[in-house]
Amino acid sequence: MTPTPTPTAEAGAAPPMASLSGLRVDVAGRRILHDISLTARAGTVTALVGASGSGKTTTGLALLGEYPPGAHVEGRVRVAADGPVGYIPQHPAAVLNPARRVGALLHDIARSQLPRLPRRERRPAARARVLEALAQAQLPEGAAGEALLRRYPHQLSGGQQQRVVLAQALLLGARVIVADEPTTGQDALTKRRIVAELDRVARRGIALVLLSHDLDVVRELADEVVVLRDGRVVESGPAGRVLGAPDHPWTRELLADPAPTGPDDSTPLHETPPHEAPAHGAPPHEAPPAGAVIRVAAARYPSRSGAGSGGSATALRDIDLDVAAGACLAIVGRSGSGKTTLGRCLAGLHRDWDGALTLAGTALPSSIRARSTPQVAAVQYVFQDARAAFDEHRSVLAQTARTAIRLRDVPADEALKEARTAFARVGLTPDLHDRRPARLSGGELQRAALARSLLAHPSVLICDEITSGLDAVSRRGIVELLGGLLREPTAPSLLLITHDLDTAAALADEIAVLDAGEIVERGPAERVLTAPAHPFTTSLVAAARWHGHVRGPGRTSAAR
Amino acid sequence: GSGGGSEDASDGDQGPPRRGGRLRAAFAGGGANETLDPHMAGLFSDVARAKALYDKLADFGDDLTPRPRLAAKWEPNKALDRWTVTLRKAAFHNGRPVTAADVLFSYRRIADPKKAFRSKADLDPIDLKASRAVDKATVEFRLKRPTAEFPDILAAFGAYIVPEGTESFTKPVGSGPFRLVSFSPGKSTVLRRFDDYWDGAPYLDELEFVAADEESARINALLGGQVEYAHELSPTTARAHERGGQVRIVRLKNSAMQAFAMKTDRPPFDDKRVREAFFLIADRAELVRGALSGAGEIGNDLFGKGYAYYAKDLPQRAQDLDRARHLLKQAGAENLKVTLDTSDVAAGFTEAAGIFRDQAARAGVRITVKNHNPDSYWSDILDSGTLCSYRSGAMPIETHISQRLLTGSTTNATKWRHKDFDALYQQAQSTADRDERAALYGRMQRRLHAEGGFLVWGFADWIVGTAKNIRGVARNAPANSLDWARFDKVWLA
Amino acid sequence: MSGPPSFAGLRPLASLRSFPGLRSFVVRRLLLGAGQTAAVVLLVFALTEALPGDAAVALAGDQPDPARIAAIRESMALDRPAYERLAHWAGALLHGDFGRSLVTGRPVTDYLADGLAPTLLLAALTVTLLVPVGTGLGVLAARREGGRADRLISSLTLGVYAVPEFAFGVLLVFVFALRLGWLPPTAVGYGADLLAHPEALILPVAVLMARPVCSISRLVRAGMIDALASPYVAQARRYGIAPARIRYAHALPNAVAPATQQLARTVDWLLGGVIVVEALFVIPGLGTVLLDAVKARDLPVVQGLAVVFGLVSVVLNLGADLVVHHLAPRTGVAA
Amino acid sequence: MRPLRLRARRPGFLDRPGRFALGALLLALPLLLALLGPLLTGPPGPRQAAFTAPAGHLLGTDFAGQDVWRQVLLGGRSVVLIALAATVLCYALALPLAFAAALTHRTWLEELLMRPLDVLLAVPSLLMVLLVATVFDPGAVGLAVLVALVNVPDAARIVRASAAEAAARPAVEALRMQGEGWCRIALGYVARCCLRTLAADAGVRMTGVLYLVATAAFLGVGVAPDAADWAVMVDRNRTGLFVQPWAVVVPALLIVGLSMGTNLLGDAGLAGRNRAAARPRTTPRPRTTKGQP
Ligand SMILES: Nc1ncnc2c1ncn2[C@@H]1O[C@H](COP(=O)(O)OP(=O)(O)OP(=O)(O)O)[C@@H](O)[C@H]1O
Ligand SMILES: Nc1ncnc2c1ncn2[C@@H]1O[C@H](COP(=O)(O)OP(=O)(O)OP(=O)(O)O)[C@@H](O)[C@H]1O
Ligand SMILES: [Mg+2]
Ligand SMILES: [Mg+2]
Repeated sequence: MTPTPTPTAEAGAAPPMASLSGLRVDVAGRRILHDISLTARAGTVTALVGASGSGKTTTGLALLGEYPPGAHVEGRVRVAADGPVGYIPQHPAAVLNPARRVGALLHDIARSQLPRLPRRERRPAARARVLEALAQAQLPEGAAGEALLRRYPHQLSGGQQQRVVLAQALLLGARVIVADEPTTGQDALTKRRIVAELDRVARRGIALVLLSHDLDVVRELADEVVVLRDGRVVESGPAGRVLGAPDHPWTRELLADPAPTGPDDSTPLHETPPHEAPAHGAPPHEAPPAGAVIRVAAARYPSRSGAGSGGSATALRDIDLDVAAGACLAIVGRSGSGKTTLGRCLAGLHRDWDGALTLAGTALPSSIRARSTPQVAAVQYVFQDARAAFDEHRSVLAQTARTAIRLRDVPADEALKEARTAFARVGLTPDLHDRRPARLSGGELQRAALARSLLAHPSVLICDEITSGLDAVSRRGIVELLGGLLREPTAPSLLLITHDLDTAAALADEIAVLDAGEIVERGPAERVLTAPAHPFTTSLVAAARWHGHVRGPGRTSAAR
Repeated sequence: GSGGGSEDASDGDQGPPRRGGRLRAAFAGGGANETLDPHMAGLFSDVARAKALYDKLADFGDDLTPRPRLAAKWEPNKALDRWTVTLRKAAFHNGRPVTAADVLFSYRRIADPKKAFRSKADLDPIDLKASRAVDKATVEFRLKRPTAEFPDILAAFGAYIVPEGTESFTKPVGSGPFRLVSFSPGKSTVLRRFDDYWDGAPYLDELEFVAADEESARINALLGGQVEYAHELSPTTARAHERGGQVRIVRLKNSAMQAFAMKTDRPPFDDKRVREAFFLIADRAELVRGALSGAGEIGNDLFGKGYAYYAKDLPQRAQDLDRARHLLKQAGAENLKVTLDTSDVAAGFTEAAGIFRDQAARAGVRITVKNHNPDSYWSDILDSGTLCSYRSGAMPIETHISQRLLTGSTTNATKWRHKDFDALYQQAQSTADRDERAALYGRMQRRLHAEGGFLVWGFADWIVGTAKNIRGVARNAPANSLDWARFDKVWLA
Repeated sequence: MSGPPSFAGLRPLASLRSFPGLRSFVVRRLLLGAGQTAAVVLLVFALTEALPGDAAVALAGDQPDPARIAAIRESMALDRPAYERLAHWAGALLHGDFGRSLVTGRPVTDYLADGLAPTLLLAALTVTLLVPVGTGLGVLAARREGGRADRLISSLTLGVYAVPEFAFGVLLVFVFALRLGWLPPTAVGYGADLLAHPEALILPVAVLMARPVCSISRLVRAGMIDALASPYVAQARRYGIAPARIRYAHALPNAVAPATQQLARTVDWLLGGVIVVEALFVIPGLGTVLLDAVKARDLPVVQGLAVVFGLVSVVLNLGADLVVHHLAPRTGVAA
Repeated sequence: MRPLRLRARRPGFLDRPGRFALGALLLALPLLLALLGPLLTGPPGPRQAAFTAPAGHLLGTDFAGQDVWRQVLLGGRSVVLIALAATVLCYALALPLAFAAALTHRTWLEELLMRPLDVLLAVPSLLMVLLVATVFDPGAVGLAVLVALVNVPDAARIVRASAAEAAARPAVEALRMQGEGWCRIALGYVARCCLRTLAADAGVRMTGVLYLVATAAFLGVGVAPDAADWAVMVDRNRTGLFVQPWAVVVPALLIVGLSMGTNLLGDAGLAGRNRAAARPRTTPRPRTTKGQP
């Protein structure tokens, strides 16, 4: 990897906008942060990297003066005196008000930013600012933007929700912005633009604290890097040095190429040593077994709504898919292209869609309510927003075990044992088991969600962005886990919805490219990634390449 | 009137009457069902209004004897079955004189078999077909049978005289002391003085009746100066304000008989020993205290305390549980279980039932109190059940007997049917001499006192509140009598 | 790809689109409403019919004479079978004729018109005050759960709620009208024109409001506590939105759904069940009309009222459901 | 730079027990009176004049001249029993209905469940109780059932409204994906999400139920109108409010205590939940300062 030259001197000179020193956070007798110190300077991007659960989010929230409930906190937190701190949370859905249209908060923010204008001018001025922020956050402008503002959060795709929250932070004009995984769930093209926008934000003199596991983004943006491990700073310094010549072995491991290791490796995730990545796009196994396990024909969503209003949104148009047992089909596409909708349709979570679904030759009801228990078990869907998909009142382990109890009739204690095993497989340590979802980190929840679905022993597993919140190491573990799953005799058909072409390349036999609800290209993974036929695929692959291997031009030459 | 129960009665009616002003009187109303048709009047508010707008030929005085009103005098023939009534000079509000034709028209309207007006039964003794107008001011009434108490009929509840030919009562024309200004049912009625009233024009310029169903609303309105007269207050309210000096409380004695009615035709009350035992069970003072809040007098198992012909000489019955137990034992009715029907239809009913239940328990009688729907209570208890709460408004004793205690009576709630008793009554009606009649009524009452079906335990006061500046409100007139709710002799001081 | 992203998927979404089939929902509910109203009328008819006694008995009053009852019954056509009378009444209703009162023979519409004005006035006034006061108290209490304001408001509302309207009304009249003399104790003599005497409306409205305010504020409080603890409110706070705006514009919409249902119910109750207040303050509204009509077994009037109540309740419940629909917009989409 | 306060949130540790204690105290008095009262009374004495305070009568006499203190001692049991039974019964019926309506995706089913309730809603509850009770003449138990039934449509609508949002959350979809049954979803998750609203509604409804029973008694339905029952006492003695206030004030205060105690206990019980169960990790800015290093 090419080390990034960093303007260390200048960054060091910039005034500090926020700082933590000696921050210790204990929850329920467990220390989740140990003596963290960190300074965010104006015009500087400070990146916090670390494995899932290492304390990034907790640190980021500390900059806002927020801590987990019941926490015991020591240390010192300072922020520049004026104005609020912008915050883009890891789970954007949670900060979007379900009962208000997405524009509501944006308008309020815009209005509070405006100077005292006469009433009549305020409204259009606020609107203009909101639309501008939408554009900056890579959301549509103009009429399409206005339409988007009128939607409710649940009517947006995961990536769109994230960008709306980004737009809020941009609109705010804060001097400090804490961005927790701002690019998860975004496709390569959008990601590139968001990165450019964040860069522009930093150059405006804003102190940006970036919490991310996405090393490409970190490389591109960061001026300073702080590496966290289990709540401790293991290394910190100018991005160029830390990323280019890491001192600590953990940093080196974290920075290793995210592509998966050899398929036979099944050691627990945290202990996984760094591996040399194999060549791109090598399919993990040869030919998919004959006979499609799941097949969907002519899926269309929504099927009925908006009869009168012309030009209504159609999230899916005439999708034909089939996935064989033991095969993996990756679905890639831009944010908002309908990937989640497709996955949910297959899982029976939408009812108003047209199309026929067959599972191992027999028809499958289109709604989950009509499916029998074995049918429900057979098609499992791992939700994109893991936090929202857990019952906040019960411990994750107990919830996970229910899958085995309900869907496979396993006795309760045995189910708990199975759940523990599954948790270990996805790399969740035993001390997390009895916690409620609110006390887990984003990545931990994502893994718990996967474990929950695995307990059903599904024959079709639909994974919606399950690695988006994971660091390279954990991701590698998950990819290995899924790869191992595919090689088992009872291997499921895997439908992998992802933005991450690397992951797709590592697991998928085939790739289907979705654009605006249509499959524009479908073929063997290797072929699609190396020789895309459709121009859209080309641009997507190009963006990913560019992302992964070419350093952003802006940063290098930045006059800082 | 004068000398009522109120302490300031002496200074009450001082000073000469003064003309002018408007008096607002609050009555419990019948909501939108209120009517201006005097023959339909059923509620107190309707009656008060009818009384202000219309006149009867006669009306009852404080002792429930008939006093001439539109009739200047009445003369019977020997056989007491033909009565000649002479009308006084009086005019309707439109200036037309009241004539014999008006009287006959009104009576015929009331008696119309298709209409079912309330006082139809009262007029039953009159043969209206045969009755005729002798001249403009004289009516000759022919009766179906001798009726010594014919003047009672002229004073009957609802027997008002309307102009001949009246069909609609939206713009009522009467001969009463007030004429109508406006009427909105359930809300208010505004009346103005009729200057040509035969009994002297009222003192008030205007009279307004307002409907206020809730007792507390009436007293509040009175206290707040929104009305000057509040009809029908509770004893508690009376007690609370009697000494307050803000308002005057008028207690109209002997207005409502309070009783338990035993059905004498069925077990266990077909045995007169059981009836007597029940008479002896009642602690009347406790009942009056508890159920009437002390606002009343104890009864002696006879109707009409204080009215003409009342058998005052009969000894007051008192509680005697031992004798009651003894009588019950004799009758073989030990461990008697009875159901007492009651309802919230009148003040004090349910309370009295509860108290009597407890009293009876002390004599070994188990009474179960059964609560009925107030709306249909009176027709429910008429024929069914054995023991029920009962009350009656003021009426002459002879009317009480004829309507409730004769074999042919339509509202005979005690099922008191005795040929000899009926005969005594007929004999009294054919007796012209008042003292002889009184003796006959006395015999009848003695019998009722000994073995009748009505356990009359008390007589409730009728309580009215007035503003301090109201004068001329009668203090001794039982409800339904002439001077009750009479506003033409009232003035604002 | 460097061209502008294609967002074909999210082109125009009319606001009605966001609730699939909202218009058809309303239309269907209104059609259903006609059926419901009919059901209300039938139910009330059946119940009133099943009550002991009838208009004739009621009219006969104390010490009724059976012969007279029979005569009245005949003159009122009560001797005809119930279904025949109902059919006759319903047939007339189809022509917009509500029939005539059995007791006075006046058109039922007169009864309704007379009672409606004061009741509507009371209901409208109460609701316009109730909504801000109820939600305001609820929001205030929820600001800090367990705080001083919360404890004060909770105790006060619960205390007032536990006192029946009648006692409360008597108390208010005693203090404000009789002792202090600030307000008239009743609306006696003001007739239907209550607006001309606004001071006479204060106490009735206060009594009417007392209990609904308590239930609504408690429901709002409950919802607000959850909403205020939510991440979206935290986000709005972080972004420096004025606290009042956060509470009312961002948290409240998530908290009012149950309170809205309660409100619809309250309005319903205001129109029909304010008997106590109407009696206490002598305001001749629909509640009084209803009570008198039931007492008099005046079926045509009772039925006419049932039609009104049915219609009002259908519309109000529909409105409340629309609000809930609007506030939980996912309802139509979830599997 | 402004220092942000660090905080160790000990959520309401000081005020919560206080609220528990207050709630418990308020509740204990009426409950104890209700339970033990009937054991402490002797036979009834003779009636005195209504609304007076003769010697030997601690709280004077009531509308029927009975001793108020004796009535108070006797009158709690029915109140507590009726209130509890009717409220519990009401929710036993309303909850399944409301959850079924909130959780179903079938419009016709929802309409089938909710529309008939609207019909009942359109009939004023007192009229309903009055009419049904007169027609069927229920006993005290029957009246409690009837009063509960009358409250069902109302409760069901409120519960449904608050459940609708929870039922549409992804967590419910996830539960379905796990093959969880209807009951578990409805009671285990959705009900839990609306717990606070449920508690608020139930708390007030209990009081409402009491007085509906009392009013019905006054109109001659159910409990005897001179029964020893706190709610009936408040209702019937109101005419003597200014002559002999104890007859109203004491039972009313006991009911207030009952209702306030239950509600405060419920509030206090729920107060801790919020923080523990909060979905967000992010909590509002701290208020209390602790240990500035
Ligand atoms: N409320 C809490 N109570 C107890 N432990 C918590 C709580 N919140 C987080 N943790 C634990 O603290 C650790 C750090 O969590 P944090 O969310 O900061 O991780 P992260 O670095 O953001 O991880 P990810 O990349 O998965 O989001 C995790 O192990 C998590 O389980
Ligand atoms: N309930 C809804 N109503 C209307 N439009 C919706 C609804 N849900 C999703 N959409 C729209 O449908 C499109 C496809 O959404 P979907 O969630 O399937 O996208 P996605 O491919 O999963 O995107 P991402 O990668 O951002 O998660 C988006 O434009 C989204 O805004
Ligand atoms: Mg995190
Ligand atoms: Mg998605």
